[in-house]
Amino acid sequence: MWVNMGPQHPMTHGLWNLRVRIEGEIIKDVEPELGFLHRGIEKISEDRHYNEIITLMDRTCYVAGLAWEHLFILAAEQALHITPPERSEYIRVLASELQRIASHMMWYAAFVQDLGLMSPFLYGMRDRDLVLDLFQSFTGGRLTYEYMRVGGVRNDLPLGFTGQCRRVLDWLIDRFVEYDHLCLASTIFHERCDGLGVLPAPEAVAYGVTGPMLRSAGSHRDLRKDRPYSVYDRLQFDVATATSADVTGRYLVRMEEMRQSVRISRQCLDWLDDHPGPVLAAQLPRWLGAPYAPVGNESYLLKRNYPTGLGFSMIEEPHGEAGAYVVNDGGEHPYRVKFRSPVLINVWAAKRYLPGYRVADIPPIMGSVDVCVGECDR
Amino acid sequence: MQTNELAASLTSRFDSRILGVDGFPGLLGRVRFEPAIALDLFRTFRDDLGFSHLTMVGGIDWVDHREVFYALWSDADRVYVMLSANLPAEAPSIASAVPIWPSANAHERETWDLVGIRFEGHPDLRRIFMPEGYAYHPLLRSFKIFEPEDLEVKVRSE
Amino acid sequence: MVTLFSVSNTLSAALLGALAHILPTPLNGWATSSGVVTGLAALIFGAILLAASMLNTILLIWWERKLLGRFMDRRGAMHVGYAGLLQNFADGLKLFRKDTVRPGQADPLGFWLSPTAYMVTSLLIFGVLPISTGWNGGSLPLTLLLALVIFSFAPLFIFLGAWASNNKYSLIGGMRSAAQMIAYEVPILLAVVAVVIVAGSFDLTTIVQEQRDYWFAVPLFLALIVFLTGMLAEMERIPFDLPEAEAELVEGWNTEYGGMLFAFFMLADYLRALVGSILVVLLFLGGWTLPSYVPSVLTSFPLAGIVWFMVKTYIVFGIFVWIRASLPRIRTDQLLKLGWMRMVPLALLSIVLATLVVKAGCPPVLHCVPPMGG
Amino acid sequence: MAGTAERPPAPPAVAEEKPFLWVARPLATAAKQFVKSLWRPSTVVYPFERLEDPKFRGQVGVASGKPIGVGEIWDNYRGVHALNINTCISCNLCAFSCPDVCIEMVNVPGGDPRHPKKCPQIDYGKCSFCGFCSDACPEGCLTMTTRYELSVHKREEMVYSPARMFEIFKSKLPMNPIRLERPKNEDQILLDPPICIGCNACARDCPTQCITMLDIPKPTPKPGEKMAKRIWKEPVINDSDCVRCGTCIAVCPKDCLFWGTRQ
Repeated sequence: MWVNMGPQHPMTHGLWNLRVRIEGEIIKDVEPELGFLHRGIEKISEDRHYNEIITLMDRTCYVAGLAWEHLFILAAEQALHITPPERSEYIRVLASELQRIASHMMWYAAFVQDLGLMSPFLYGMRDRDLVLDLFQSFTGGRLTYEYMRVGGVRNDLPLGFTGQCRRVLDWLIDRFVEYDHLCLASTIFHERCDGLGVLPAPEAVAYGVTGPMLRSAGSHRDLRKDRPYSVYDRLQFDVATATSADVTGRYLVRMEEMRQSVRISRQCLDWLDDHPGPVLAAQLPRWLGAPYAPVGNESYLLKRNYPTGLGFSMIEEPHGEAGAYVVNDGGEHPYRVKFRSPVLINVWAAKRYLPGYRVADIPPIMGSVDVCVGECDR
Repeated sequence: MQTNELAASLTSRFDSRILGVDGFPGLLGRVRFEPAIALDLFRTFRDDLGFSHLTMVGGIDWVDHREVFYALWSDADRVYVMLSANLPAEAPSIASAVPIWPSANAHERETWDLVGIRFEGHPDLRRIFMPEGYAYHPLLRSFKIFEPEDLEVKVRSE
Repeated sequence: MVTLFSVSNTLSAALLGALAHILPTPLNGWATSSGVVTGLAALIFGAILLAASMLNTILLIWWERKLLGRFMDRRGAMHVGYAGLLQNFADGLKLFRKDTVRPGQADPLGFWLSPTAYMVTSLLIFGVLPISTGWNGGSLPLTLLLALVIFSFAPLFIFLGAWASNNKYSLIGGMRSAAQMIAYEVPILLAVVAVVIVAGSFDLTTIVQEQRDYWFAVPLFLALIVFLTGMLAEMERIPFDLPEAEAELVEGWNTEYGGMLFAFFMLADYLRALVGSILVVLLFLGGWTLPSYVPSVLTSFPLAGIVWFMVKTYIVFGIFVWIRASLPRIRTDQLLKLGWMRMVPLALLSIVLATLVVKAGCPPVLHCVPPMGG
Repeated sequence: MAGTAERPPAPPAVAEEKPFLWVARPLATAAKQFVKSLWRPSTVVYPFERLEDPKFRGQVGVASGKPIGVGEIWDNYRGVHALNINTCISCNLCAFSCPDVCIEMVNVPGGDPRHPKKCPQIDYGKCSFCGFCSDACPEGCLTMTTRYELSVHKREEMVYSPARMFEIFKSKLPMNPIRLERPKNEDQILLDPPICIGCNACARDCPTQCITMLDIPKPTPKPGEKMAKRIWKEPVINDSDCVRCGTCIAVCPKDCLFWGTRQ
């Protein structure tokens, strides 16, 4: 019997459809159907200035907007041959790590909701709001930040931010213990999650699965360590891994990642306290400058020869490894922007890790994948 | 491994069918190859050079021709490499990488859907984001984004 | 002594007496005849029961919303009426105004019958539950058995509705409901047997009166645990709400029901929750009685028995809410495993304990909760 | 950037919390939260209380038990725009910088007939609240406020006219305090003298009136050469006043103005 789980279904967390063939309660085959949220972000990007694409990045992944801004900015800066100031790199890393905490909290809230546990959902959302308040204090937005710019970030951190941020981080560290008490310390949680959705490392690599799903299988692959971007090579942190390759393993990895993110954020805050400076590169092409001005007429571009270039960046986004490939043909708009969505690939591997389990196991397993359809469909 | 080493080892194997290995900051390089050797090249990269992970597949419409590119990641060397091949603008097609990397499945379906590059040997080459039977490949330069006014007219006429 | 029946009898007599003043001669004599008075009294009795149980159910929903809100660090309903007391009436009114839609392929008979039957059987139990001394529908020697039997009808109607609504999710939910019944009915009955052994009767009133020396919860703690767990499954509440597991089955067996039909299911669910809590109070927590050392001021006001009974019921339901707020849902196979491999042995053990209690008497140490007396 | 160093040693295994008495810990945690929120749940009862209320101001949540870090940071919010019509110079920069093309310049009273005063009108049905327009505004007259309630009954009401945004300005809502430092770009507007016909269009439309038309010497025509028909004036741009809006480039009939860097 084929059952449509989606596009409007409590399990999906977004608009997508998981077609499941079941016999009794056992899953025999699955078929993800995507595209319900396809907005053509890559196409729209071809008609936009580099800085204007940042507004799209927030909407690409609506729970990890700053991480995607970071991703695109890295690729665009490589394609445009721009070096950002050091301080802005630290701010970006701080923002990305705070975003990782917020995203993982959102995941936690949705995941426990899938297990039928309602109060941790509200705890997770409540505590995520603190991080969003931090975002609001320096970006002005709570969900769509539009903060990073090619060549730096829009503005410096406000006065008193670092102290406030430290207090929030201290508070969050305590909450993580509470989360573990509600889940890991519960026999029912282990009964529900242990040994579910197992995807061993070799198959995970073959299927292209990345992020916490891969690390829960014992792999140490983390782009922040393996191919450090921004200033990650100057920060101390551990790669969170687990060995069980199942839902519990992914839970453990994400919880540990949040703790490591707090650690990274604290180091960034310490550095930012000591090193004031500019946050936007001084030398930018006119149409990228801080006072965001129009080009005027087309002949302008003909009179200036901008360098062409290719930009390729991969970052460790909360859901996995996200990538961007920017082709700059010398115009004010990128010729082509290609994004690699980690969620698309992680969901696609469902054909491998879902069959054999029960219908009741679909929500925890798909919840542990952390599906964000916005970046999946783009 | 350095870019020139990669170029040497590839040229010794494929001669002139490797059109060039360009430097690419942050990456091992950008290998331009002839589409005919795609499958052999993929196999070489996976088995001999250790690029276990296919990260990205995409296409670019350069109007007079199309380009398909692959980004690969080597877990041992911890480095990315980019492969790129030029395909004709009419009926572009290249061998599918699914037998080498199962993860190519979704990437290639997406590339077929958006850029219209056909992957020979793909087990299930259907559209992924656009509805089945959609007339366009939206990422082609010939596809223009509708203005909102156009859309309204279209809806009303239906 | 004021009893429910005497109240309705008085009401009926007063009504008919007033009616007799208006009616012409041959009719007014008939109206005041004892048969008619008793008949109307029975009707009034039923109406009072119905109103009381419905009112309590709606209050229970409010209670759950408020409690759950605090468990989740929010406030719960708070705007309609004082502290949101009227919120559920507003919700009911909204559902009442909605159209009830039957899917085209659904079987009409089963589709309409199932919510009605579910509701009616749940209401039926109130006819045999004693609320306080004298406040019960009828004294049968086997009220406990009767209540449990009616209680376990529900999965049948759930499955009927699920099958009739011709929806895959509903079907899976209905199947799960049927499978779940196998898991919890046996331990529940075994736990009840322990109580019956100690009390020596199947009559709920007698069981409550037998608890004058000690509440059964004290010596039969194991049976209480088994009974509570089984009741959770019987009421289909988290962690055992597998038939309507909203994460994978949308709304389980009542996916296709909307409007007032959904309200029926919802009300009946909470009716069953109320009955479950009442049964726990009756069987294990001394019913409407209080320990004798509490000051007599607390027990001597009118209807004190009912008040304390309701307080106990709501506290027991609060425990159910607490469990809902902190535990995830388990799977069908795990529930079956839990039922047969954990709860049945525990229930059997509690039967052994019960026989020991009967044979040797409850150890005096455990006489910590002396009854109110009377 | 290629990683050449050895992979870092395996981090310590994640400490796993063990269940204690089956479900005792989660029950205790929920009960703890229950007791805590009996006194004061974290909810802000929205339509009756608001985060920007004075009673929440300065109350940086963590310590007070309210898990909201509201207070002074609230002013930074990017909400509905406020427009000071009096200082608006009609430079069009906001409309140019809008990625969603939701800003339209409409006439407002106050200009002369030949050079009408135009102010932005924003369609909030399209607006993405990115703040590029207020970043681009050279006079600081278009700013974003903390107002966030936008629901209306009709789609037309989503369009905020300049007058309506002026009302918001006059209501003195807190405005985004983080102002961009606005470095002058190295690019300037340059003139291609042989093409210029001295038509005065740029000087007439310049929002900051920083262009003056200066006389240039009329050359004496060589015999046989036809004199160009033109006014013998040339624009000179006062660079310190220029806001780089590009209006002059847009209105120039001969495309003789262009962006560039003066060597």
